Amino acid sequence: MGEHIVKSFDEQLVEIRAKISEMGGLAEELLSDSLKAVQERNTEIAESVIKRDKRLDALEMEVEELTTRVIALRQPMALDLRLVIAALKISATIERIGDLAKNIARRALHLSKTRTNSVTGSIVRMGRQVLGLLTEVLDAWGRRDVEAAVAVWRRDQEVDEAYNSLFREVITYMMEDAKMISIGSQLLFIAKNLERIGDHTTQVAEMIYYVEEGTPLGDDRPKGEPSGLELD
Amino acid sequence: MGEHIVKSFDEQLVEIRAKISEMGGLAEELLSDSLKAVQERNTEIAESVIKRDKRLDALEMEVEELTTRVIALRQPMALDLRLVIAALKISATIERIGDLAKNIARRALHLSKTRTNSVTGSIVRMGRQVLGLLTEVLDAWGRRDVEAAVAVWRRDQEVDEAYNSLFREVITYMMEDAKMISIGSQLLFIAKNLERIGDHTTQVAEMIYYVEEGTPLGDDRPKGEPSGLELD
Amino acid sequence: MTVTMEHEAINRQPAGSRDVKITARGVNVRYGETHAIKDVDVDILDRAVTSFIGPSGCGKSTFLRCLNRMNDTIPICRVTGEILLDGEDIYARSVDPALLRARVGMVFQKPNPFPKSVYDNVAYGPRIHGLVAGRGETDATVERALRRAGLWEEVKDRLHQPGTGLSGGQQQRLCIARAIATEPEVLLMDEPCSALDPIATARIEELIDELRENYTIIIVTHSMQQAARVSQRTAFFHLGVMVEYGETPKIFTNPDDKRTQDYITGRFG
Amino acid sequence: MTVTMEHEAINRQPAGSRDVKITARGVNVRYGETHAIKDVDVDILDRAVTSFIGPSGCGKSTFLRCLNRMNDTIPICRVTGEILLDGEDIYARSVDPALLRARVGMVFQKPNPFPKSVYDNVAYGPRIHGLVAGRGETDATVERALRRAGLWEEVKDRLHQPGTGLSGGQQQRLCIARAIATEPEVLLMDEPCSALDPIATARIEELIDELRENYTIIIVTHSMQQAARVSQRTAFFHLGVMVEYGETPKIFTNPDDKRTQDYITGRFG
Amino acid sequence: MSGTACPFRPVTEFLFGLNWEPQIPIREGQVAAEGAFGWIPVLVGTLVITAIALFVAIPVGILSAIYLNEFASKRVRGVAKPVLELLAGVPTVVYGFFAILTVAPAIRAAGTAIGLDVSPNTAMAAGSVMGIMLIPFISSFTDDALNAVPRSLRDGSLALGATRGETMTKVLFPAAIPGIVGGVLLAVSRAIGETMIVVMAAGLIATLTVNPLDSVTTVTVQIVTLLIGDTAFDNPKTLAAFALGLMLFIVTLCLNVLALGVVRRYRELYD
Amino acid sequence: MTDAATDAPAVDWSDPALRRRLARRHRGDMRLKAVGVAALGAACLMLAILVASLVWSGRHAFTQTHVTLAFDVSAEAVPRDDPADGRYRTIVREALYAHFPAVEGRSDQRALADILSDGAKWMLRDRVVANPELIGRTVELAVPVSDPYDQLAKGLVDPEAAEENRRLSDREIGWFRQLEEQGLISTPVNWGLIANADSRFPELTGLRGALWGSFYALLVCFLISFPVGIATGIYLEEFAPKNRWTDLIEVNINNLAAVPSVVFGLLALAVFIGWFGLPRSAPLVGGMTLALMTLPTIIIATRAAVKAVPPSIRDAALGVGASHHQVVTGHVLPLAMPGILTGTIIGLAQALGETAPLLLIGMNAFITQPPEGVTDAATALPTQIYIWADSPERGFVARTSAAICVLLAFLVAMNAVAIFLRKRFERQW
Ligand SMILES: Nc1ncnc2c1ncn2[C@@H]1O[C@H](COP(=O)(O)OP(=O)(O)OP(=O)(O)O)[C@@H](O)[C@H]1O
Ligand SMILES: Nc1ncnc2c1ncn2[C@@H]1O[C@H](COP(=O)(O)OP(=O)(O)OP(=O)(O)O)[C@@H](O)[C@H]1O
Ligand SMILES: [Mg+2]
Ligand SMILES: [Mg+2]
Ligand SMILES: O=P([O-])([O-])[O-]
Repeated sequence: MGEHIVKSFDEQLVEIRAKISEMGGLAEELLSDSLKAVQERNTEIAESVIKRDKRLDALEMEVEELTTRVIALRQPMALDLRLVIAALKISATIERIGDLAKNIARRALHLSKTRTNSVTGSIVRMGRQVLGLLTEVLDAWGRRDVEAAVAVWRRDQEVDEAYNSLFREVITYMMEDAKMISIGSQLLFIAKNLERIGDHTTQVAEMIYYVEEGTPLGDDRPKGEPSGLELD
Repeated sequence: MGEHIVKSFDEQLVEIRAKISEMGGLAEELLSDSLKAVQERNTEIAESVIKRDKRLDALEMEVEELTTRVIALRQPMALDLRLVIAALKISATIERIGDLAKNIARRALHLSKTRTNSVTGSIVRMGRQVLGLLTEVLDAWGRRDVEAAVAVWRRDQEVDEAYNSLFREVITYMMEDAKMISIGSQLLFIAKNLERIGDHTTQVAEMIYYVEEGTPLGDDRPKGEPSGLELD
Repeated sequence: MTVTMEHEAINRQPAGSRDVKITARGVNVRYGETHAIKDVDVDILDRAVTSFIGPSGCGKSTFLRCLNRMNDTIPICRVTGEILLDGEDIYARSVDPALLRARVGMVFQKPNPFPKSVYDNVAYGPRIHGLVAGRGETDATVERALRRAGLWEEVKDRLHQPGTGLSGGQQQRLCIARAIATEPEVLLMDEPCSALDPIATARIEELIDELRENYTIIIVTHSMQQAARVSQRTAFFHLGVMVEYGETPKIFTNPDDKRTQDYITGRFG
Repeated sequence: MTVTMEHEAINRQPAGSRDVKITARGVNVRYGETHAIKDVDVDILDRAVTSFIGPSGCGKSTFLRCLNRMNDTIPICRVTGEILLDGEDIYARSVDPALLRARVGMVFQKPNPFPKSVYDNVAYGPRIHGLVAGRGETDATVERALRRAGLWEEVKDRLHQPGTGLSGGQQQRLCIARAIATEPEVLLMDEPCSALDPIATARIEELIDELRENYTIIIVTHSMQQAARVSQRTAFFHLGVMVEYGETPKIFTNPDDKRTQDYITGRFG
Repeated sequence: MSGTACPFRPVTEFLFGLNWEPQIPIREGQVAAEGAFGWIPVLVGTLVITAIALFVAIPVGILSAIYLNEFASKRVRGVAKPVLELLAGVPTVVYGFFAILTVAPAIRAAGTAIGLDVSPNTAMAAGSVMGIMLIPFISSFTDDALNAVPRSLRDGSLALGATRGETMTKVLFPAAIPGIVGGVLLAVSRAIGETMIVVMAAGLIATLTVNPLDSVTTVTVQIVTLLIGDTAFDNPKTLAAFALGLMLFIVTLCLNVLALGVVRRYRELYD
Repeated sequence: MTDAATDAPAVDWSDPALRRRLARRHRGDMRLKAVGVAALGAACLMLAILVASLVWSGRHAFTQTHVTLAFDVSAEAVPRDDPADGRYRTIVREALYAHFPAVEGRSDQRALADILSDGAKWMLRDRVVANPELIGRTVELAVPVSDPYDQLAKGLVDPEAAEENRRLSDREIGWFRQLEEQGLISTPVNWGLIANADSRFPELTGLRGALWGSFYALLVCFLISFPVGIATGIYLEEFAPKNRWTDLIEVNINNLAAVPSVVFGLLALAVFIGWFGLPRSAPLVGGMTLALMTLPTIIIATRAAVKAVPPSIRDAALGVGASHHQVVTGHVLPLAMPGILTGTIIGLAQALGETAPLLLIGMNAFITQPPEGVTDAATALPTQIYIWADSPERGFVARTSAAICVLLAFLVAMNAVAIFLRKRFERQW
């Protein structure tokens, strides 16, 4: 795509892209840190995640303001317009991802009082999986790489499956030991949050596709039946 | 606010507002029905909710398309621009509310195999509360009533509190009877979903404020510490 | 074929139908050496607004002026290819430019009311074509045209004062009324708002939007925003070639051709 | 006090400072009976682009032309109130309009190069003000001005062909170069793009954006979009009153005054 | 001044007197043939010739201008315009000689052919030649007036399906009329003030008639004939001449002021 | 905004009535065009006739019939010490008689002598004075014949007409034929028309004096009107305050342009000659009078040209800080100059053709010497034409036409220059 005759317009678009990437990077950090917090039962890390989420909210506000301004002052058309709209939605999504990571961190705080257990492992594994997706989708955004985005969009299915098995695991685990119930419930929510994050990454993927191709990516995404309802 | 010299522009803006209201109305239905499904262990209702959510997703696409078109073809400024941006975000939010309602309905399907229990009552009560908020915020949108919106925004706190107590109730309930664990977990998620819906209503309220006042409604919302973490 | 038959033929038209009104095939226009329009094919929809956009000198006006044969008044201008109005070639020898122009009205960049009264301005067309007989009929025609042009309320008390005394925006609407008065089927507008301020412009755009119900409107404009606002279809011209033609929203949100994209997003040269 | 002293005085200015460059207080302009500008107070920021918008006839041009005393050339025009450039009243008896206009350059709606060569167009100002001595110096000045105006590459091979031979957009940039050549501190532009097509317009807007670093720029425009694109500050005029003045993004996303809101959102009358 | 009483006749006689016989006392005190100085017949003669001139010039001038302005091809215009300018540049003395050399004999021949008796220096000859002289004058004024009408009006009319003729007669010409009227008025004042043609082709005897075939005299003729040759400034001939000159000046002045006023106001219409 | 458009009956363009009307409209067009052509044709025809009749009747003046005789310049007839004072009259007559030994008697000889122009003896004298060696030899010289014989040679005298209403008797015609048979008659180009000054004898008259007179008059006219005109025009257009005084002046100037030329003559007569006591018939006075008439033309041309300079240029210059006089001298004047020059030339062309005022100030005197300066009495081209047109001799008719052709030649030249200037510099803004 060539440059605009008016460079400052390019600059603003670049700034938007950059802010989105920044948000993405931060979200990745938060997620991986929150996972570490869960794994190592580490309260400081958890605390820091919770604090840093503020920054993410601030960034979202900035992007929103920036996009509004670009629309008001530049009357973007076609490609540019799609980019701006997408930025608006992606920023909201990433902000959500941040919230979810924060929420995981919170729950990590409480887990910290307990000692680790078998489930933790599989949770972290699922977490890594989600984190991987997130990283990929953000790279795709940076590289404006539609294929990569679509790939991520398809692979979210795996996350759903992982979630289901994890769900079953946690339930049985709680049944085995009634004292584990409250902890288990925390773990359940953590798993749920990770599943949500997976969903959100797909939304980002869809947006990338929309920006570059100009048409929405069909709604026929392969979904694993979510939130494990298939027992007894 | 006076009319535009170009009426077709007014018509488009009115159409956007209308679509949002339609989405809102539908979301309300879905929520209340899903609650009914939970209360009466009624599978048909649950099924219908799950089906109707599709319509909501479709509506969101429509709003997104409509707003993009208005921005591209009308270059809205000031008030009009804010309305369009807000519509874009609100539609996404309401779509989420729909998803959550659908999710409740799903879980209701599974509960249906079980007989009702004490907890159900308090869940439905919380549901009604959230539903009330949703209705109010949508009225506020229709009436462009900033005060009402702000009121809703404040009252979300109550929902958080209700959620916490409910959380505690479910946990104890599960502890009493290990066979209830899987059902309990479903109930937990339902409660969590309701809490999320509450959050989303506040987002709608914030948007209403933004459209009319032009400034974002500060981030200093009174929050009840969410997702009951205060037990062990 | 005799002239009369010819014209009965032209008048055969699916009234009120929403289909193609004007068809151009392989149209080329040359001004002496300059090749201003190159092989343009286009189908203009009936009862819709079609806008022509493009950098200046790309041939928008030239092509527009082919559609009512205004180019005939420029000696060095040569038009080839065929242009069909309701399926009849308007460049056929049997077609009389005078009648054609009564059926294909035109509004110009600069408001150009005649230095006559508002009334006489509007009555001019119907009178020369003998569409009105007698005072009463003329009055009715004039009022109808002025109402359609949304000017009646503003001028009904000053019908017999000079049209040149009106404000720029009113003058332009008067010119539109004048063009409407001969009951044309098509209205050509060459940058009708470029001499007006935003408010007057908005008025005209509103008017165009209403006229759409009864007329096929083609508007040349330099303002992409305006094209986006008023038209259902948009054609993008570049160096005399019609690069892209399609639904306006499509053109402005997701054009197919790179040049179009570059132009509307302001990435050129 | 003698003129020279006066001008030393005027030239005292906080170089490179980002603060107020022009201050207007209680400015009123009358053309005979018509009261074109009513009690306008405004502070124009240094090294920023300020745009004046408003319906036509609201007094934008009139006020702009007060800032370099171009209104002196209209006999019936009377200006009251005070206008300070770097704190000096430009309507003081001791201020020579010619010198003032060298310091407050102006670009007009229609490109108006002199019927001379490109070179002589640009060299004209420096020559009459004796800012250049000798060929070499002139060449340097001309090149610098043309470069700043982003025209050098396009015309460096045809410096001695007539400036009127350039395209509309180039002509307008030539006029900007001509204005720049006298090293003014302020540039006034009265609808500099209204005669140009979107591409040429974008070029000029880009140029304005670059010039901002070195000049205080005030631009009158009919296109709100343009005002939004190029300016940091925007003033909205209505019926000779300056209704609102503030940060451009603020004006276009959330204006304070209802009239402003109505105007920029296209709700008027 | 020397004893004659002539300079002190009542002004009324000059203004309303019906005969003009400015013979001069040959010698001091020869009261016999004392000139009569009533300018009416002279004025009438002037008007007759002017009328004839306009009768020739207005239609030809305006029509040719219309043709050149709307219908003529570039080449025709390229030829015709210089021709008209040439016609305009021809000195009046030439027209005068043309009148006596060619036109007067022709008219005379024609007259006798159809059994009319035409006086040798008939008003017809002077008038029609003066008309020829005024053709380019009027046509160029008409052309200017038509060109002053903005081109956009022409387009506007054509775009409504008017033919070129209709555009001309219904839009352009009406819009140009004020300018044309101004031109005609100037032409009139010029015809009245025109000297050489009449001096050479019109008569010297002031007869009170409106018959274009008779010989009439004009103000300018009288001025010239009275003043040619060395004449002292105090004799009645000279004074009568100056009186005529004054009247001539006043009349033409009024016409000019009127004409210029019309033209100016009309110009402002489109500027 | 608009009311519910009460739908109109769609027009049926194929309605035969409409078609007929259309045909009628086109016929109307053709008619208008036809009359236009006719009018234009008429105008051109007039010019054609005018030029044709003048050239036709003038053609004879461009040649002059000469008879070549051998003159015996004997030493006793012409004293060597003072050749100018010789008895050339007899020499010339003798030369002619030599060819007609048969003619006897004083009266017949006098009649015979009338064949030769009066100028013949002067020509011979000038020749001899120019080189005295000729004295004592016989000189071959072609001398003009007198007007009647010139007419005869050019076939304007009809020998069949009744003798009494001919200017030449059969006998005289016989003599002339005799000379022709002897091959002594020739009709070379008549350079005298340009070279000679005025004279009572058609065969001798020329325009020399008139040309010089017109030249001096135009010179004076130009020197006065050009600078004053431009200065006034510029002042009025650029510097004069817009008040009722300047309005008044403006109106006056515009009227001056349309005041009859004869009135200017009266003015000049009263003021220049009556009060200032300047010499009558002098090119100086003529020039001043013409200047009065040219001035408004130049002023108006100047103002028009200055007005035509687009205000945008003015703004541009002011915008970069040019002072008012810099704008005028640096931009307005240069751009206006072509227009001003065109106007001036046209003004001078008019002045060259002006007659009436010159008549009134007496530039129609009979003067046989070209003027030496602007104060000498002189005629001008147009007045010369007027004089000749009044002269009775047949020969003057051709001479007048010829003079007119010369005048027209000058005018065409000047207008051509003006048109060229206009074409060359006309600029579209
Ligand atoms: N009357 C004419 N004679 C010669 N060439 C012409 C004439 N009119 C237009 N052209 C040429 O034809 C080409 C197209 O002109 P046209 O006016 O159609 O462009 P346009 O798109 O309307 O430009 P703008 O947007 O500035 O009106 C240009 O190159 C122009 O130079
Ligand atoms: N030279 C003048 N003489 C008299 N009145 C004038 C003159 N110039 C402007 N005016 C009046 O002053 C008012 C303001 O004119 P001005 O040109 O400043 O408005 P504007 O905002 O520039 O309009 P536009 O946007 O059309 O240029 C108008 O009412 C106009 O009629
Ligand atoms: Mg055009
Ligand atoms: Mg202006
Ligand atoms: O915001 P959500 O996590 O409920 O999608």
